[in-house]
Amino acid sequence: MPKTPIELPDAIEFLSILDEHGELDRSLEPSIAEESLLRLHHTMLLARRFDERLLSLQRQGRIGTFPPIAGQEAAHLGAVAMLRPSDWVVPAFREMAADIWRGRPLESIIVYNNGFNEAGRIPDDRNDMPISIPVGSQILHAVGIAWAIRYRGQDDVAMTFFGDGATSQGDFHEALNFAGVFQVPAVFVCQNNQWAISIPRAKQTRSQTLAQKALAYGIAGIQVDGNDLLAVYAAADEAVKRARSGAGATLIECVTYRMAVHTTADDPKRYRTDTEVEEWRRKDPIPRFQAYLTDKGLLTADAIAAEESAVQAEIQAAVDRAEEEMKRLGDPLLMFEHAYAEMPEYLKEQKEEFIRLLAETTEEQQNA
Amino acid sequence: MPKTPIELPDAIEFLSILDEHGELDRSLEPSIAEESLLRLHHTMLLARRFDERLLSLQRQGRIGTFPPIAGQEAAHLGAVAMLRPSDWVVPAFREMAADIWRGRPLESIIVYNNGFNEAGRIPDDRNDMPISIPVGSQILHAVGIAWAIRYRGQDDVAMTFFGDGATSQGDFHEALNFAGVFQVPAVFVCQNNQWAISIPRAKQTRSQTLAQKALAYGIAGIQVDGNDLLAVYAAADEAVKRARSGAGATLIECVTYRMAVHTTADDPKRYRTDTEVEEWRRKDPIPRFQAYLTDKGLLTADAIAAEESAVQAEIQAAVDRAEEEMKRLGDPLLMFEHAYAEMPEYLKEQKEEFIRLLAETTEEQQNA
Amino acid sequence: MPKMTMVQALNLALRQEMERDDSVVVLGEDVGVDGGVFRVSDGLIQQFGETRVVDTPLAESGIVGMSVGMAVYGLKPVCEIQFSGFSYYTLHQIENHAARLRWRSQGRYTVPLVMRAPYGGGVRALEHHSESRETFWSHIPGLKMVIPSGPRNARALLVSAIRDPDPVVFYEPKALYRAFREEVPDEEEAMPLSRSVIAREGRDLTLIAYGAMMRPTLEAAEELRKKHGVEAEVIDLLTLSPMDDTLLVASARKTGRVAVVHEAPRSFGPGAEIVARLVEKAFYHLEVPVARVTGYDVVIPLFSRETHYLPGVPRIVHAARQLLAA
Amino acid sequence: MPKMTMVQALNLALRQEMERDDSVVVLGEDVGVDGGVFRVSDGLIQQFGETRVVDTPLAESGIVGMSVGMAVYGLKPVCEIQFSGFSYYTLHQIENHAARLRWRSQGRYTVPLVMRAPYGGGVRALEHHSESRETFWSHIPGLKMVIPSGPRNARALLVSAIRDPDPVVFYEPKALYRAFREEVPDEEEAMPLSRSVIAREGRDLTLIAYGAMMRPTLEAAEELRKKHGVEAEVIDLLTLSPMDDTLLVASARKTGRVAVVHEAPRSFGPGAEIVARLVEKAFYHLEVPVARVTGYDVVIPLFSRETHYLPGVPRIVHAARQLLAA
Ligand SMILES: Cc1ncc(C[n+]2csc(CCOP(=O)(O)OP(=O)(O)O)c2C)c(N)n1
Ligand SMILES: Cc1ncc(C[n+]2csc(CCOP(=O)(O)OP(=O)(O)O)c2C)c(N)n1
Ligand SMILES: [Mg+2]
Ligand SMILES: [Mg+2]
Repeated sequence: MPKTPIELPDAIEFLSILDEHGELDRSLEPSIAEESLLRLHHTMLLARRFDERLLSLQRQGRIGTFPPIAGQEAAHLGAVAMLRPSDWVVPAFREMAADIWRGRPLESIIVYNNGFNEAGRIPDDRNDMPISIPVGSQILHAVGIAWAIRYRGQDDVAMTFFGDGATSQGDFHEALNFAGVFQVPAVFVCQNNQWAISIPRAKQTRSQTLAQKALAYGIAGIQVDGNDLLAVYAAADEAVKRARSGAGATLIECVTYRMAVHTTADDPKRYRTDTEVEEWRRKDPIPRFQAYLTDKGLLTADAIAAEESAVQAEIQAAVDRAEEEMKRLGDPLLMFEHAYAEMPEYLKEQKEEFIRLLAETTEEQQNA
Repeated sequence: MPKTPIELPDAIEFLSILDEHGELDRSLEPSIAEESLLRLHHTMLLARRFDERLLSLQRQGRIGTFPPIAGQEAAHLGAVAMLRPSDWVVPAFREMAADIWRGRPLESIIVYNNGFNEAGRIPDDRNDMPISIPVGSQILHAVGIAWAIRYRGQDDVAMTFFGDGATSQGDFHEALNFAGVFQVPAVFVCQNNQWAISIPRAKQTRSQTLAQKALAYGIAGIQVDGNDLLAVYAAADEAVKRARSGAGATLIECVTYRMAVHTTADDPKRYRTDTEVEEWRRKDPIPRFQAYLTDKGLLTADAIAAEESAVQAEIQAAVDRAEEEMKRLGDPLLMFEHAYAEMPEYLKEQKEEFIRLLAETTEEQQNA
Repeated sequence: MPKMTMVQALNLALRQEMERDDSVVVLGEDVGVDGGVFRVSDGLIQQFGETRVVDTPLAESGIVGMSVGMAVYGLKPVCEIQFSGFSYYTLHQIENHAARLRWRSQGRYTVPLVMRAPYGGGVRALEHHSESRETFWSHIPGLKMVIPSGPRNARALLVSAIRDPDPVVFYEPKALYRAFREEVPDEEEAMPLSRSVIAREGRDLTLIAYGAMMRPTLEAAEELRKKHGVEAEVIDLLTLSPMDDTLLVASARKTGRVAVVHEAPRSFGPGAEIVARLVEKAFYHLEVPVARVTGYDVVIPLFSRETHYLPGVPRIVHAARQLLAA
Repeated sequence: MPKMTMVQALNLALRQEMERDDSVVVLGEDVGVDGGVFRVSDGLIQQFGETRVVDTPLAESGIVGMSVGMAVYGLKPVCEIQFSGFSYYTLHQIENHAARLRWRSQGRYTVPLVMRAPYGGGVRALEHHSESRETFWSHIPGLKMVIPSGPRNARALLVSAIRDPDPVVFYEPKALYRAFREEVPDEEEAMPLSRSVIAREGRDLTLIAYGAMMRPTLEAAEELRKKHGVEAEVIDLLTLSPMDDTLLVASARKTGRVAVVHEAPRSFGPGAEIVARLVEKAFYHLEVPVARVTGYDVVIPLFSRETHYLPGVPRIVHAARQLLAA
């Protein structure tokens, strides 16, 4: 037989429901309870304003380096909106709106960004992982968690987040391949925000879409308008149902944009133009979602204004609580804790050495 | 806009020219010089018989563990047949027929498999890498070499080999992605021999073919009958031309079969049936190629018989040369060589220590 | 008690822990149908099925990264890396996550995984199949590094490693997999981690070793007694990290003469840490410099020259006698 | 001579080596258009173009594995790992290949690559951005591990690392990137690898350090002189592996009192090897146990507590005075 084309089972599609001009495709509109729609709006707004506040706190030297999320609220919030508390979220480090939606207190974010690890602790009533900084590495953890969920006969899912850059990592490949082989209830959400620090999406990989990488693993893949909360919600909802029903994993590429700096240590002027940023600003997920809610009669200009001030009050209260809390923190001895379940002998000796040293050196300083 | 299908640029095809019944698709028959066809046949036969001889040497304890190639001769020999000496071959560890085709003396293979690293040295007139045992890791080296070839303005190519199991490694992913992004003159040849030790192809990945993984990197991909030397040759020739012309890399999946043990430490009875092996034996690349050459009037039963004895003589001579050579080898001091360009001080001290020790301990033994 | 090889003893530990606790899961390349290339997991898939004995695709980082997730969820994954020479693929998952998640989550999440891997020379293997790089793992806070030396302690330590609430790298001396048999009790037996043992009492000098080096070291001690009337104390480290130096220090104080034996390259090897501990805690009792009888700072040669690289009885005896001569 | 920060000095080394030798190529994440997140490669892409200053996809193993191939072909790749905390992804490429290809090919192929990575604490960074794991690389035969301590030696050592025929891991103390300026000659300057230097002469005791720890160590030496009339000799290791112990041993023999300072965790850290070398070669001259002033055996805390983890002037002075008191 000669050259014969191979039929690929899963086709890759692009999903958009509410476009940047507010045009809605009713046939695809997901049914979300009004109360949830409003909570989603509140969380988006809160996350956006809090992000701005963190930026100014950082510029004032009141917190350390952090990665802003502005522009990506819909891409990650829309994905977690239908999850249960018992589902697992395995984040990268740019999913703050999802984190807030899942119940993370704002002040703990401030405290953590002041270099207090204890604020990174996840509340016991939430099955979420702490942020993971080594790009791509956490995707495998989601696969392991999803495997364990199925092993324990639960119908929860593990949803993990990562960026466009992360798709270049070997761990991304190994994770999606394992997910396909073991048919685990995992949802892989790629926030393709067009940039990995200074590397544009086009230089990250030559494949036309990131979604099509699913074809390499025999799992479902879909590309969605990541600034369209409804599209993200619909795609994630489908993927979560697929996972819960035992039909396997899905790769969702959310096409979005990082409107701010990579981190507060970054200067985007070196690698991208303001016009590009401006073009994407027009696709901002928040006004778009507000237009939708307004059309639906769930929101008015006044209501939005009221929300804005409510959100600011919430943020201010959190900043105040954080400053209070930090006064109580800082005991250096904590650095010896949580290394092991039981502190090893030699580490105990080091801790005692440290205590003695602290006493003697402060004494010496006083005498000096 | 609603859900819209994404058009994928590169389709994946399956190529077969000379099927297992000796049926030839003349429209696709590559034009290979008669003299080359005969040399290919000689090399296939030589590699097969030498492989068998190595197996018996190993069973007699006259060499160490090694990975037989029986059944895969066409899959790797067909791929290198059109390469120039200045092209680079970056092997895994199951490409002996290609190695012999490229000029590796048989005796050096015996000596290497007796634990003499010096026999692994590549002749200076060949641009090939030594075998690489860490699965998948060498694929990246081929990308680097291909990048350097282009950087130096050469039109050589780098062809690398790996197995079906290797496609699960992160390094495979990173290598093909880099190759796509940098458009390097690389050819990725996957010998899909259906098994990674005891792991069947189906448990290695859920993707229907390995060739389609090319879609994840925006490079060309093709699946070929790896026991059909003509198909492998044609696919590789196309890929090599693509690479030389600067049109980028190709992933070739050669569908073949490991007819023997994984290595001499392996017992396939634990994981696969004899009937499976028997089925594949009927697809053996050698009789198939011999039928083709006979049809072409290039080979007769007598000629084949003559070849067989010529090959055995060649092998015996190599075994004899190897035993001679090994008598001259074995100086333990060689273990201190080639660590660095210049031996570091502390290593010099260790070497002197070793020399003293060798003298004193042998003395002690004599006194004892 | 039945006499077992180390492979059989490790297999017993896995089987009994799986019977005892359904959160114990075995995964890796060829661990299922094939029973592991060294047969350590032989028969487990027949007894516990594919859901608990998992043949994975060929990807070390994937195996360990997935195990991290399983462990965080509450399982006790025991993953096998086929040879320690391929465990380097997993360093980022171990250093960046397995060893830190307890700390990062302030105790909310723990990673009770075990990463098993055969290590060391002496089996006439191919390149990458004979290395000893236990230093890599021993230097990582939050991680434990364990190396048994015989069938009985291999079984008892693997049991403890599996039950340990923290991640453990468990290097198995492949040279000893079938080298000798020991009586291994059928009934449950565990040995505490981070405890060394005195393998042989002695007063004249101290030999510290672990893993495959315990055999030549004990043989050397025997030869020292027989041929030279010297009584060597031999300590089996068993856990490299967190290292318990109590016995090492006590013995060094008693004998004042110490040699450390390992196959790993000398520089930055485990011997260095042992010397440093003895200097910190037994300096004034040391009569002579602590000797390092180790692999050399080169790639371990292929098998034709391997025995020259590995410390053997003559080298150990020779070093011991120099300690006494000094 | 112009005064430069370490970042500028490293940039000078890269630029001049690229001008001098067209086989030198720079690659890594954000090294091109962005000039590197610390700006070490600032301006290079403008001067040498995209073919010699390569922005790669986000994949550390890919960067180093590709560099191995480039180096085998005959280029001199200088690859950047954005932070040393992410260099673990490359260990298998370095251990299994970069450090062994010369040996494996019996000299036919060499791997003259340089893997640069900022390491260490002191910059109020996020998790994984403050570690010191130089031990991993120092333990690998066939590899070199270099750590500069100031703008001038950073430039001169990077030049040598690039020209070196063997693979070099080059850790840059990010805390010193912009901490101070030094005069750095415009004309070519190289410093031999595997050579330590005496940073300060002294007779009473020896302080051995490297990288970012050189500053507090030198300050401590100054304080010891001023406040306590003690003359400390300070040695800057510069190359950890292959380690040249000549100066260390000579100084230890002279002073008999030695402290080693590093940020890496203590157990199995570089200090252990230094202690072992001194015991091997200067034992009878040591008046007191060699002290290890190091990071503790824990994950380096986030920045609010970082200074308590890192050895500082008070700890070094304190340790020195204990050495003298003993
Ligand atoms: C393994 C690893 N390499 C490098 C870095 C440094 N780094 C942090 S974020 C980042 C870019 C990530 O890009 P992407 O995955 O697209 O996520 P985004 O930052 O755009 O959200 C890099 C290179 C890291 N954190 N981990
Ligand atoms: C990184 C790594 N992991 C594990 C091994 C042990 N091992 C050697 S060959 C092999 C299977 C390889 O399968 P495949 O890639 O299909 O090649 P084949 O052996 O079939 O030619 C394994 C697991 C290895 N050599 N390297
Ligand atoms: Mg991005
Ligand atoms: Mg295979």
